[in-house]
Amino acid sequence: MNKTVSALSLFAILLFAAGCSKHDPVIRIGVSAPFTGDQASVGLTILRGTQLAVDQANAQGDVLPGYKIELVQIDDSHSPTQAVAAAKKFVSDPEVIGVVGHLNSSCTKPAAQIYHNARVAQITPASTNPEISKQGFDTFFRVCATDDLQGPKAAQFAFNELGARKVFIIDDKTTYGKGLSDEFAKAFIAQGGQVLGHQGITQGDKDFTPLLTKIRPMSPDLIFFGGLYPECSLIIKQARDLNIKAPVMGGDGIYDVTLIRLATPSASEGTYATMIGADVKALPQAQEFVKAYETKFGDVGSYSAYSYDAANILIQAIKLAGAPDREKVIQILKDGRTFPGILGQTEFDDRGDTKNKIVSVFRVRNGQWEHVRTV
Amino acid sequence: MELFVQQLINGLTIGTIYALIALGYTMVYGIIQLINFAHGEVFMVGAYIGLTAITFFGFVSGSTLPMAMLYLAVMLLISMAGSGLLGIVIDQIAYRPIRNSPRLVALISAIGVSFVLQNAVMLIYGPQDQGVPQIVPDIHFIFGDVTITLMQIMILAVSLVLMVFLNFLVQHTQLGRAMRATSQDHKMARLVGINVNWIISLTFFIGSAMAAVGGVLFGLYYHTVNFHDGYLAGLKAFTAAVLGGIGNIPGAMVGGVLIGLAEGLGAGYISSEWKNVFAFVILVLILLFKPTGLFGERVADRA
Amino acid sequence: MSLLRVDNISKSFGGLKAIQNVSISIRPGEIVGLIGPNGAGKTTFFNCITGIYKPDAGTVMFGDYEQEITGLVSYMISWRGMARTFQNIRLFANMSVLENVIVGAHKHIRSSLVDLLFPSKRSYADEMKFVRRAHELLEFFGIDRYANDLASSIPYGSQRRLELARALACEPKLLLLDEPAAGMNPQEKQDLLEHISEIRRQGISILIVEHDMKVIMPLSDKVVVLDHGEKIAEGRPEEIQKNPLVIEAYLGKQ
Amino acid sequence: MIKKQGLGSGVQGPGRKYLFFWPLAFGLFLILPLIDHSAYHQDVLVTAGIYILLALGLNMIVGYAGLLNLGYAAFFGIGAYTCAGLNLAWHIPFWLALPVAVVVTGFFGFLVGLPVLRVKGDYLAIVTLGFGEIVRIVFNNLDPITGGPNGLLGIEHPVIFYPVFNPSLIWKRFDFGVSSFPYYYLVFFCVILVAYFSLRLDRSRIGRAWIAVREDEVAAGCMGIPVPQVKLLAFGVGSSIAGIAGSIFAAKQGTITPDSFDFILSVMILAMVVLGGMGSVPGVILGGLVLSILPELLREFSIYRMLIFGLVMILMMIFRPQGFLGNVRRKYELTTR
Repeated sequence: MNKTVSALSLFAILLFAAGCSKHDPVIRIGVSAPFTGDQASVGLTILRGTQLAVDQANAQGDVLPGYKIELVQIDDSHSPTQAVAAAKKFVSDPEVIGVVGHLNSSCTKPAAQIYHNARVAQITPASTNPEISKQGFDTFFRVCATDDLQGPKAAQFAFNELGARKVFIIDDKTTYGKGLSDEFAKAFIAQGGQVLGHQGITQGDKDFTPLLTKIRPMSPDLIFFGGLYPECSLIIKQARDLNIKAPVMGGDGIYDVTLIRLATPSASEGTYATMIGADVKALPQAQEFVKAYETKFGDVGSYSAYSYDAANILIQAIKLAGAPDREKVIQILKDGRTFPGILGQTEFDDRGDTKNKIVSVFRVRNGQWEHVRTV
Repeated sequence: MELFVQQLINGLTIGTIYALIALGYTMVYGIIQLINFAHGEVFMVGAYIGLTAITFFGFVSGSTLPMAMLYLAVMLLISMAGSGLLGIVIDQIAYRPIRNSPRLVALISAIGVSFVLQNAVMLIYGPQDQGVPQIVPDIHFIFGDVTITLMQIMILAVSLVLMVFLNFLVQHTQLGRAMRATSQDHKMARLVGINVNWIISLTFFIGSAMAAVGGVLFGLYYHTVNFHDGYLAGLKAFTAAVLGGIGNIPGAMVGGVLIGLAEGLGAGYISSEWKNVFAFVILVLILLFKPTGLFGERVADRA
Repeated sequence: MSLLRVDNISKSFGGLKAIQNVSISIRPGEIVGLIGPNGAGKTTFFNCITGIYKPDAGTVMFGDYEQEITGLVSYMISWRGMARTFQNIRLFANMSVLENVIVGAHKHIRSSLVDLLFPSKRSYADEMKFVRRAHELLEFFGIDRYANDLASSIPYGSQRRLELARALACEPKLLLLDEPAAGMNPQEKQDLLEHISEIRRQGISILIVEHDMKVIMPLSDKVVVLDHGEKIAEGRPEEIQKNPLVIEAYLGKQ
Repeated sequence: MIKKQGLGSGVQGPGRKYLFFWPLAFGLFLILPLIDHSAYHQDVLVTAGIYILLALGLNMIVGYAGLLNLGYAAFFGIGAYTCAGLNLAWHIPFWLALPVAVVVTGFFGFLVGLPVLRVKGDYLAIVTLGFGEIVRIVFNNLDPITGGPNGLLGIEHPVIFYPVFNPSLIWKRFDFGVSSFPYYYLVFFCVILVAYFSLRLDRSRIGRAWIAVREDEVAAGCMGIPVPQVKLLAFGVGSSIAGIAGSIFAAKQGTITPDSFDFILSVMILAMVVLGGMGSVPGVILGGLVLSILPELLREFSIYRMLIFGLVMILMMIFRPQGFLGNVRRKYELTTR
């Protein structure tokens, strides 16, 4: 039985050892998103975007005299409990100056409270639920558009440009997917369009033929999908297999080159997606980013660009602050300064949302995402 | 009316894939009364092995039909062999040492194996969805409003052939008799000279190989594979095995098709949000009112 | 007026007719022996009376007002004062010997969930009363020294006696013993005879299934013989030993 | 080594020798937050406390009564959603919502127990698994009531009033808020209470009835134990403990979403009970503590976390099926057959 007593004391030591950290001068940036589990494929694009930004900053010499930037990564496996635990771990480490964090709105929302209480700047590259910035936390910033911006713009484009009058809406029952498609529905009906139906699917599911078979006789002009590219590519392919001709439109969650590969170029021809900011491909730094990302990690993911920008904004703010001082960084982010980035000029309003209200629409033409116009 | 037929086809296609996986559950349960929780993961690994096989041979998509058939055959054989071996390895490492422990111990070990497999594949292949190249040419046969793709026909054909072969193997061959004997009573089987351990390994091999075929077809049909697919498909396939009567091979085949149809028609006519609920509701209902399933036999426990 | 009256009870499993219209009656304080070759249906008969099987036909009357208990669930029958032992010992292997006996008294101890957090004097007194009662029973059967050992770890003979002690803890009116002497050495059998006659002196009637004539004959007031599921004889032990039908059933035709 | 005791002397293995250990652990954890002020450690320990509560609850169902429940996270969810729903709909404070949540989860425990009585062993595990998945999908799809995927937001934190005696008596209001410190003691107190309740159960008439049913249902029936009622009671009491844990989780978290109550959590809690030592209260507490802290320690190599966890489960089942502090009763059952 004395084995048990020794095992217990071992755990006690390990627990405390994990707590304290090394003490040479370093600036830490935290990054947290789902790195394991079913959403790992999307979560890891955030890790890699931030990693690229940090590596490039360190390569160009010290951000601040004598300080290198270190990335601290914590997996929140899209669970609010673990996101709160990760936030508390970040804030309890004095060297962590800012956090690029959380993918799911359901994680970002409770974590934002922790960052606010501890006065640590947090920039989310992906949580688009409008409620989060309404909590009045001055430490919360967001580089991605909110659903209530992207949804209406997409509806406007669908109604006017595509001339769609009857649309069927599908969402993936996530905070992001549902929020986006609800906003789209509201705006589309406001413009006089007709929503034939609004059905949810389960994330991680593969077979949507029953739902699409039900949609076909309704012959919608357009199918709008609120969700991420894995499910969207399946919907597109299966719709074409059931020879449903209606084009598919989605939000920034489906704007990803993998969508075309998975759904096959022929099936995904004519798919539309809205995206924040001007056409990324046109900006020169974007080309370098894409090249650097692909050499290091492979295909650019849905939130690689966003997290890259979020990390760079944090790094620039730290440079401007002149010292690893959390409060200074928050003030710099808050005082309406514009930060150049591959998404265009990012500026935060008083609630922390990006003023970058331009939304561009992209279309798949012979195997490539092609910029159509800004809305 | 065409709508109903189309939903039938959708349900049948996914149903046969569930059936192929369900066979593995039924055979393993029949032999050692173990619910092989990791069987869903073996199905997923089968899909990945098939995918690796094609990329290894550098397949060019869109080629002629006979070439496609050749590639498909190669893909199936390799993944059947690979998953089959994996099945045996899992049994030897995780189940054999605790063969005589209560089933709760084996169940926990099986859950551990499924975690290991899931995360191992994620670490090797990376977490994002893997695209599966289009081997079977993308031809649609349209009858009025009803369309059926060549891939769907391939799935039905391959599964049917395999199921008939398996039924023949189990019912009419010397090996099949040994398997059925072992499932009745290990001690007696040993007495009449059957190498029980070899039979158990063989059952794991065949069950895993069947699941691998399901995995390959699943990958080709949906064009994507993800390390997390095994969990849900595994649960549905287990429901199918229980519906048919756990331990009963024809039962697993029928059960798989029924679950596929229930999902297809349920999602089509009721609502796709509740799609996964239908399978679980059926599972709970069968176990409560007819635990032996449609074809299972009553296991009386004597005082 | 009989304590237990069973009227042509029958039970079959699929085609096999285990027992066919068997009737037995036991008066309070009487010991009845039930004998018959292997597979005669003795255990099935036991299981039908104690509610483990539901009889296909026939009725079972039990208790002072002869209430009908046919087909009742086993714990309800036990509540009415019928306790039993099993042919192949079914003790609670991973509980201590003492706990096995206390479980027998489950019906009598008055303690509920609330008593766990706020123990009332009543429940504590009850618990202590039945712990003492259990120790008495263990001492009666001479196995009190094993009180804290695991039931599965004590010798075979003691396990048989523990089953008896556990059954008695239910404070039964009728005790059903399924081959209590199986696997016992002569000395243990002798102790068993004394124990059973002592139990009868406490006013508990007993129905014993047993093969060993040296145990059945001295004890039983009445002996019933089953063969192929039918009752072929009933009467005083001496008559039964000479009854040609019984001899033929056991030894086959001369 | 086994001493003779009076009341309900259960078989105690060598564990008795380490009796001094538990008051020491109690004292250590009592003063821990006072010495180690790191919010992260406290938060990990509060989450560990919630998991220990769940493990103690599941231990009654699986450890005592031997009813393998693979859908326990659903009861955790029902407790959380009940407490949150009451709070959001009628502003019922935490201290009132908690008992109601306990009763509601207990009721659902009975409800689930009813049909499940007819099913044994593996089938019972799979029926409860099916039930767990159904409940999670209901949480996810019943938007008007459960808020769908967004879950329920803005749940009020518990509030306590304590008397202060500067000149006159006034009641000061203390809001638990977000910091883990007050929750630490709330969870600590609940764990002690439930552990005491469990230990008393183990020695009581009901506890013995559960173990008897686990050992041999038919024999238990013949000994006058009402087997169906006893099983239902195990499900009811076990689930109501999840009601306590669910309420604390909802109040601390402020927002709850369906994906916190999935199958992985049910497996986690079952692993805590089994790896800790089924039927042994100290074992289950240790199992809960270790399996909550282990993922945190493995946080650094986060991608390998679940892989290692899977391996630990396999190895434990092969080399030490009765768990860390295996109850000596279980050791005989699990190893020798």
